[in-house]
Amino acid sequence: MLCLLATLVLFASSPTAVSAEEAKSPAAPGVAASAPAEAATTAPAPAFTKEMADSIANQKIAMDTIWVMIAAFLVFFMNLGFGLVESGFCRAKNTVNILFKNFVVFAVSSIAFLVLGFGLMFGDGNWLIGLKGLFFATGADNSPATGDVYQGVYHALNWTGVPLWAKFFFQLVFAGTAATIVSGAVAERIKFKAFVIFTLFMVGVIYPIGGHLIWGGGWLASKGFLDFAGSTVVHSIGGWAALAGIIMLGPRIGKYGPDGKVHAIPGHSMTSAAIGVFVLWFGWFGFNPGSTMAADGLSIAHVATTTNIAAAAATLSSMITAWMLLGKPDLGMALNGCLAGLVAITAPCAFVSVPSSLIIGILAGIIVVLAVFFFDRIRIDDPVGATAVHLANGVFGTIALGLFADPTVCPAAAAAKPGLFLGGGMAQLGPQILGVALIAVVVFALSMAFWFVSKLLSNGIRVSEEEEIEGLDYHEHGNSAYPNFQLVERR
Amino acid sequence: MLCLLATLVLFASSPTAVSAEEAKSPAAPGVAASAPAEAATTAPAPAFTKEMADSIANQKIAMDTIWVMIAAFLVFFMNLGFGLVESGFCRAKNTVNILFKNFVVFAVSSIAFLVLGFGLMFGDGNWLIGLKGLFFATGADNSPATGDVYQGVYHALNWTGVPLWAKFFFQLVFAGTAATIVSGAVAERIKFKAFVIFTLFMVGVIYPIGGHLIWGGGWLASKGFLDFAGSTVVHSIGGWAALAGIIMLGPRIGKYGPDGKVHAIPGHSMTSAAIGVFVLWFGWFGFNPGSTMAADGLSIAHVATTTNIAAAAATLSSMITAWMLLGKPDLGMALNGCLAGLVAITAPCAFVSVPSSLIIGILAGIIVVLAVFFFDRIRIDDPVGATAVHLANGVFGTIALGLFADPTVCPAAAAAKPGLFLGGGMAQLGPQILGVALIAVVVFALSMAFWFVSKLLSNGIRVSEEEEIEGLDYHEHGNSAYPNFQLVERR
Amino acid sequence: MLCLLATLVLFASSPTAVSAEEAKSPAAPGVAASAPAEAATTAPAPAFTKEMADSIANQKIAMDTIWVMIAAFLVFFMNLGFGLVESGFCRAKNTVNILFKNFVVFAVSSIAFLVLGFGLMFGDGNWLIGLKGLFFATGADNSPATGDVYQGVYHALNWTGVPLWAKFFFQLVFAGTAATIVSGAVAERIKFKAFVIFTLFMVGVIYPIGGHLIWGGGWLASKGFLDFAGSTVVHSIGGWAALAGIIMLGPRIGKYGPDGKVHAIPGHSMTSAAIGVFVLWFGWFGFNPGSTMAADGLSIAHVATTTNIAAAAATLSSMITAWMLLGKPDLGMALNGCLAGLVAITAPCAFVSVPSSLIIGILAGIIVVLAVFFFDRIRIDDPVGATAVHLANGVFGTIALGLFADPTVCPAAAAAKPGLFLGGGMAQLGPQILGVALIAVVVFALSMAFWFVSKLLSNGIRVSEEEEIEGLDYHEHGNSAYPNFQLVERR
Amino acid sequence: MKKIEAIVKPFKLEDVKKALSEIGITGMTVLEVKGFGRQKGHTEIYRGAEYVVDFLPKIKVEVAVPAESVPAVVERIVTAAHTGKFGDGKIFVYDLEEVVRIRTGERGKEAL
Amino acid sequence: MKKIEAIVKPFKLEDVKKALSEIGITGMTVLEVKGFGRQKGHTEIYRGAEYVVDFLPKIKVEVAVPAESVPAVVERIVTAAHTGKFGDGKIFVYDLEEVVRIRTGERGKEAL
Amino acid sequence: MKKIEAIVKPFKLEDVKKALSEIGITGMTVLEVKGFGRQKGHTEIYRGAEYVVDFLPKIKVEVAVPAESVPAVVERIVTAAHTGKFGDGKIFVYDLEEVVRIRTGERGKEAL
Ligand SMILES: Nc1ncnc2c1ncn2[C@@H]1O[C@H](COP(=O)(O)OP(=O)(O)O)[C@@H](O)[C@H]1O
Ligand SMILES: Nc1ncnc2c1ncn2[C@@H]1O[C@H](COP(=O)(O)OP(=O)(O)O)[C@@H](O)[C@H]1O
Ligand SMILES: Nc1ncnc2c1ncn2[C@@H]1O[C@H](COP(=O)(O)OP(=O)(O)O)[C@@H](O)[C@H]1O
Repeated sequence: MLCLLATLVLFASSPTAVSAEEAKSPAAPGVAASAPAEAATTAPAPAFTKEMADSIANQKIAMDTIWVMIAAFLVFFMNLGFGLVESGFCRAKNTVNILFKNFVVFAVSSIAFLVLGFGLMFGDGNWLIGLKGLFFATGADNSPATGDVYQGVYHALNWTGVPLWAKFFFQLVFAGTAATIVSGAVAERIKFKAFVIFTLFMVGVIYPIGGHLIWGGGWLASKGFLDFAGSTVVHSIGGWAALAGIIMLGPRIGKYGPDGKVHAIPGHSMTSAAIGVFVLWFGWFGFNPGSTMAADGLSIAHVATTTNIAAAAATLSSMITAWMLLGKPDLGMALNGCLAGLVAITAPCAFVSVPSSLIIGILAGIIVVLAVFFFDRIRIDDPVGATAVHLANGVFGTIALGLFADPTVCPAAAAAKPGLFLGGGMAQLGPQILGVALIAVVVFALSMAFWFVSKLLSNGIRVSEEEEIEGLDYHEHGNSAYPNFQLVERR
Repeated sequence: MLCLLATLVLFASSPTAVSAEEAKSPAAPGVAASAPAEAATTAPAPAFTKEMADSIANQKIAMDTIWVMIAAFLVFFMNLGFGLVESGFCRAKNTVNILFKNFVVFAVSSIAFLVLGFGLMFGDGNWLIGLKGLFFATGADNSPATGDVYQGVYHALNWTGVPLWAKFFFQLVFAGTAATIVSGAVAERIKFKAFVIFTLFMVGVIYPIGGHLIWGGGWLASKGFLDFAGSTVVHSIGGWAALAGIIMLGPRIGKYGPDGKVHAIPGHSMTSAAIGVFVLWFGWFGFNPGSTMAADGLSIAHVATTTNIAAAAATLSSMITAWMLLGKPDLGMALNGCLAGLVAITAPCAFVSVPSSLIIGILAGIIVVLAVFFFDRIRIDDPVGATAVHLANGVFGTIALGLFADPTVCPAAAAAKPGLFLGGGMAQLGPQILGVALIAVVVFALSMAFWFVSKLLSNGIRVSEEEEIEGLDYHEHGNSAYPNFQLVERR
Repeated sequence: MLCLLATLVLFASSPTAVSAEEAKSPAAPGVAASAPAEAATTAPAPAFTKEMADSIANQKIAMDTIWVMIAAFLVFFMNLGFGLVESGFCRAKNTVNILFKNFVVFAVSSIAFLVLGFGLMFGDGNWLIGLKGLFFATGADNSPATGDVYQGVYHALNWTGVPLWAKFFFQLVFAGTAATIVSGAVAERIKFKAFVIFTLFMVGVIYPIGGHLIWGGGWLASKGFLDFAGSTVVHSIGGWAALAGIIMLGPRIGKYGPDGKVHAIPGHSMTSAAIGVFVLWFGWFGFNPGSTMAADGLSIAHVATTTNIAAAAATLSSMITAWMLLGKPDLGMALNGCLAGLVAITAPCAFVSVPSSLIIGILAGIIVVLAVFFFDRIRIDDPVGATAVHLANGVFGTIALGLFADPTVCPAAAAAKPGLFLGGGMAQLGPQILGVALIAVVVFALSMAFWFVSKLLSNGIRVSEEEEIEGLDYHEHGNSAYPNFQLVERR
Repeated sequence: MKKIEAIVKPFKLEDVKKALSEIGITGMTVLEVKGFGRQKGHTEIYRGAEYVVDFLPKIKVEVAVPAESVPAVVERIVTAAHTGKFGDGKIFVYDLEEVVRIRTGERGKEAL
Repeated sequence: MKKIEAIVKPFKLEDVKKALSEIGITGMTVLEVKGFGRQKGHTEIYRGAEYVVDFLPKIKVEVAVPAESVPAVVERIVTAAHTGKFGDGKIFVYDLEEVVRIRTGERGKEAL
Repeated sequence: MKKIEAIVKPFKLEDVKKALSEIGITGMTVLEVKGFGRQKGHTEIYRGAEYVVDFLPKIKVEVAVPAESVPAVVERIVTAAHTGKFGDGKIFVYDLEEVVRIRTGERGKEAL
């Protein structure tokens, strides 16, 4: 400990040592180079200085980076959550297929985002797309320098003082999440290959465009649209793409009777589904608080609390709503409800007070139940409720930011204008509505176009009736998930 | 990196900038306001000062906060662990019910602790309960200020320099844990609604009272009673409440023969149970080391090690004990054994040496096996062993602190007096025994009272015989956990 | 926040306070004691100094420690991943046995590494083993002091500024991983007791010897052999031990037809296997980035990215390779592929560029598929593919470091010499090949010797034919994993 | 009385049940079985190795009926379960000597 | 010889087994089945949609016995499996032409 | 026609199937069952308590054959399923009145 203390006293005495560090670091900013030289005149003792000085200088970067990376790891872990929610909500005969999709979606995302997506989303460019540093995240960059000191082609991320690879990795896990949302919605009938190719397009093109508009310095960013952690960027984008996929695929065999009756097709494991939601809730503590992209203690604590309260409130409100409508508390609905609360609080988490998060959560839980009923009524067959959760509540959460925003709740909230209910009128709500609408149009159109072209160019994107009945596991993979169990499958 | 270095040199030159930050932060302490002004006279260069100074000033708070929050996330994740241990140890026909209970218990806890529990536990008050800042954690508070600088109504938490919401969130996940312990003990026969209401009472009243006595500045705190991470506060309180529940509910149908014979009722998935215990062990690294509530490296490393060694030792000692008594190594018992070791080391983890933790672990593993046998003999039907694990070992661990405490093992240990085996006589052991006894009386009485009143006011707290036989999943939720699997259920 | 700011201004004014802290801390380095005294002359204000100064002085240690500990927790969590991959890939009738093995392996590792392994591996000693501070990690040690200031018997770890127990715990979770690799390879036929005893030997002797050679300051370390996070130290060592075990046990009944035909023996739950791999991928973000053992932001971000890209690339390349060879995408193979990428990047993760990690990942995915076929052809019956994953790719990754190393990619890379493909010739590749060969000989020989002696001294290490057919769960544990499910087991 | 056993493809169960209900059959018992016959099994892949699954999932429907109902029941099942592809299954008819309804103790046709 | 098949409620299996043991029946074979009959199925809820589960879990107990034991066995099963509610199940009796014990090759009553 | 039911040990299924294929039996139906008999059950342990599992996993193989094939089939099964230990299982033979192949509507021996 003492040596660190000494470090602090003596840190400025060894500018050459500092330069050495600068040379070694691939991203050392050259701008402030004179400062240590000036400082060097005051401190006497020479020993241990290089390491100590470096150590202190690195502390903020290091702390920000470990926070961002740990948060990113948690978000990565959400892939497991999605995989389990989706497979749990589908039938045993499609389990391998769904798990495989959820697995490969992150692998494909990693490559697609490295090769193109990151540059398209965060590269300096025009109002719609990034144009510089497009491929392999190899544009000029002197991160972790921030603000005006930042010199590179990824200006949209110059507010966070972490290394470029930390920015890339954190953004990658978000991109993967958007792609994985689609997986559940199109489950139990889409061809494996079609989904893999869609993921490439989603993470390589659709998501980066939507993201550039909002987080990449594009048009919506300039209009004051806010989305702290991605109710729109991640969840609505995923949701619109999912909706397009569902429409192009049509419902599963047996889901809707000829008379229009809705037939439930129960998932094969509520254990999987429940594990999945717990893992997602856990991962969301990386998703939302991590979106500070800095070790900003006050904001992190605030965001984690609003996130949690919204999730808890939505769990209960969805449970109660379903209980009243159906007569019994339905676990599947409460699980969807929990996710709905998390999705809804994702945009406003840093901008609203804890009591507001409670209200947002309660509303999200009600909305998701009604949305599930609604989508079933209009014959949108979504095996896992991805549209009700991510689309409906992605939109709701984005709007809710415009209603409840309060710039004083934590340091990170300063960017917002007061919401409608806090007397801000349309100042913040206006851009939010604009953003919801624009993203809807852009993403839905791009997705429909993709599915349409896919259908034309390939043998169709849906498996045959026989394959669907006998299960995708056998037909797509020649495999079965539970060979030692006696299964009971009738549809 | 260089800009940070410059920061350090120049930090003091911009007191106004600091004041700006102070204005923005909702909890900035006003006390030390003059210091920066004084300092401002020495440093020359003006550039970058505000952000840099803030950044450095925030580092300790930030680091403490991210540690506390990450630890809290790990503890949150224990909900999954409990959900899986409990559902794995119960039958397939009750899986939805148990998962649902474990899910809703944290949602209810979140709301109950926000609305009332936190204030009751940590608000300034009398020897028994908190009286100030009761509702919605909205009392006056200038966290992260600590010690004498702290001005607010939650003095019991003024030793940790993290924001109020970090304190709230960290304490919330502990409260949730106490409530979830009960879930397993009353499984397979309690009405869903009765359990939900109990959870409200548990997290809103029972746990905060017990907690105030110990961690909230109440009577036991003043007597020198110590419990680092909650062997008593969390586990015994949960355990006593569970015991009361079991007594009021009675054993499951078929558990005890008319001749007094104990019939095993095997759980439906050792995979679930084993995942659950791994997740709990993992989460405990947030539970115990996180209870430093500060990024105190030496203590964290020490606590993680004692925690792990106790868990490992208890796993082995329970395995061996059961092996000797039953002739074969029994996984279920070893899983309980692992948890027993974790529960037992929870109170003393920061106060005992690593070798002591080894001994405590070994004893915990033996105790849990004997306790399982004991509770079965006295017809306390606890499907998951919650009483043997959390109650018996919560008590043991609390006492063990009084036996093995060594104030020199790590910085956090300084609060303890030497234990009996380290020549401290009854100095620490005395208060520990006192605490165990008082908590037993208070919590058991409150819980019994609750169950008793519930029974009177409602249609009973236990499902009907038919519902119990056919399963709570169908009767309570109209649902089944594994509809694609051929189940074999005869009881 | 302000109080911290004041801290920074005034930190040097209270040397006595610092000494107090020094006295309290069991490992405070005494060397730099004069520095604060000197510094004390410049700063005026006296208030709050002790805590503030301590706080700042502790920051680097604290940050390094929380990073190392969190990384270690993630690595610990990999035990769950291994448990699920292995049990998922085995039959339902052996599930309890495999889960139990994976559970007990970490418990035994914890004790064995505490009692002997750590000292043997990291204690100062000769070229082959440690000789000082052998037992209970109780050698003299003044960690977190580093470099020349370090005074103690664990010099090989003097480069990381974290407390001794952090070093111990981090190294322990690695040791546990090496042991758990063997578990899967010998599954479904080894006696429980034989495996437990092997684990003791593995973690108490084999792993520490291999580890001392490389990370403990032994012969290979002196030759310039590099292995950042353990492709060789953990994975190859585990792999060679596994290979020896497989050879001594022979294949499972029914695996190879009399005609030499390979019969697939499908695992019982692809859900378990997929969860397992996700958990491992998650845990690997502790394994590789954590091996910085310091909060070195640039290196951490770099290592996390190379790790992830290699995993993603290997997932895809293994999927495609298997698809081309077998006609369908095979989830089991892709899961193995993902792990192969992770194992291969483990040694070079800090030393190679992101594009290189992509290439390494692609190759690893191809290698693992070919290795699975190869081992099956030579009748090495490895139920989970441990040899193809950990041995083949542990070797490949270690060599790949010698091919792709680039000392400029991140601060942590400075230790490497340029690889063959970067114009470094054999400078780094030479030592790598040497290390692979030496470890192969040492570990394989020790393992074979152990199994051989075990066979002689006991009643054999393999269960009887009847036990194997009816399942180890019943025969070894008198237990069944899924008693409520109708199983279908014919082999 | 006769007992009719029909081995049918799993996804045809609902149709068979409906067809039987229409002619007043109010009770039946159903079992999960695996069938082996002309319908070829398939090859599955597991971590690189292939293996043949030659027992295919089928449903066995058991119905006890008065002798005179047999032709109608058989005809109904054939119609409902027919796809024309290998593996549609078989119907077996056995003599049934006695039936007892446990709830009431009724016997013979009364008990059906 | 006769073969007696009893469809009973799952939780009655233990009682039936015990009742049969008491009259010296030492062997039986048991199957998980699903039953459809007068006992109504129930409605389950899944993510907001309802669906009817009309096949209920039942146990089928199969016992091969000498012809003369039939009345006793039937009576025993009726008593043991009776609850008086719909769905108690049925007992079916068939003629059994031959029995072989695989272990010994014994045939007929010897083999039971 | 006759229906032959064989209760065998699970791991003997492959052998039985092979033995029957060799004499031209091309179809059979297989069920997972639990058996109770002379072969003693075993004691399992669960979290410290013991309990007896007395229903053991068995496989039931059902084959419909022309009457004249019965002796050959029985002999084959006995040979293939024999281990000589308790629990090897039993073979039951019933009369089978009618068979219908759903795919074609064929009846009787044609349908086998
Ligand atoms: N001889 C038999 N004995 C018992 N079951 C049979 C027999 N032959 C066929 N089956 C059953 O009927 C099912 C369908 O028979 P299969 O020969 O595949 O097709 P198909 O009936 O269309 O000719 C089989 O899967 C099997 O369950
Ligand atoms: N005609 C039948 N053929 C075969 N099984 C039947 C028949 N009728 C009833 N069963 C079986 O008997 C069970 C009980 O019959 P059910 O009509 O529900 O009640 P109960 O026997 O009390 O009148 C059913 O679930 C079904 O398995
Ligand atoms: N009387 C019976 N009725 C129906 N099944 C029987 C009867 N006796 C035996 N079984 C079946 O045959 C199996 C083997 O019988 P068991 O008495 O254990 O051995 P063994 O046939 O070698 O004497 C039992 O598990 C059971 O499934």
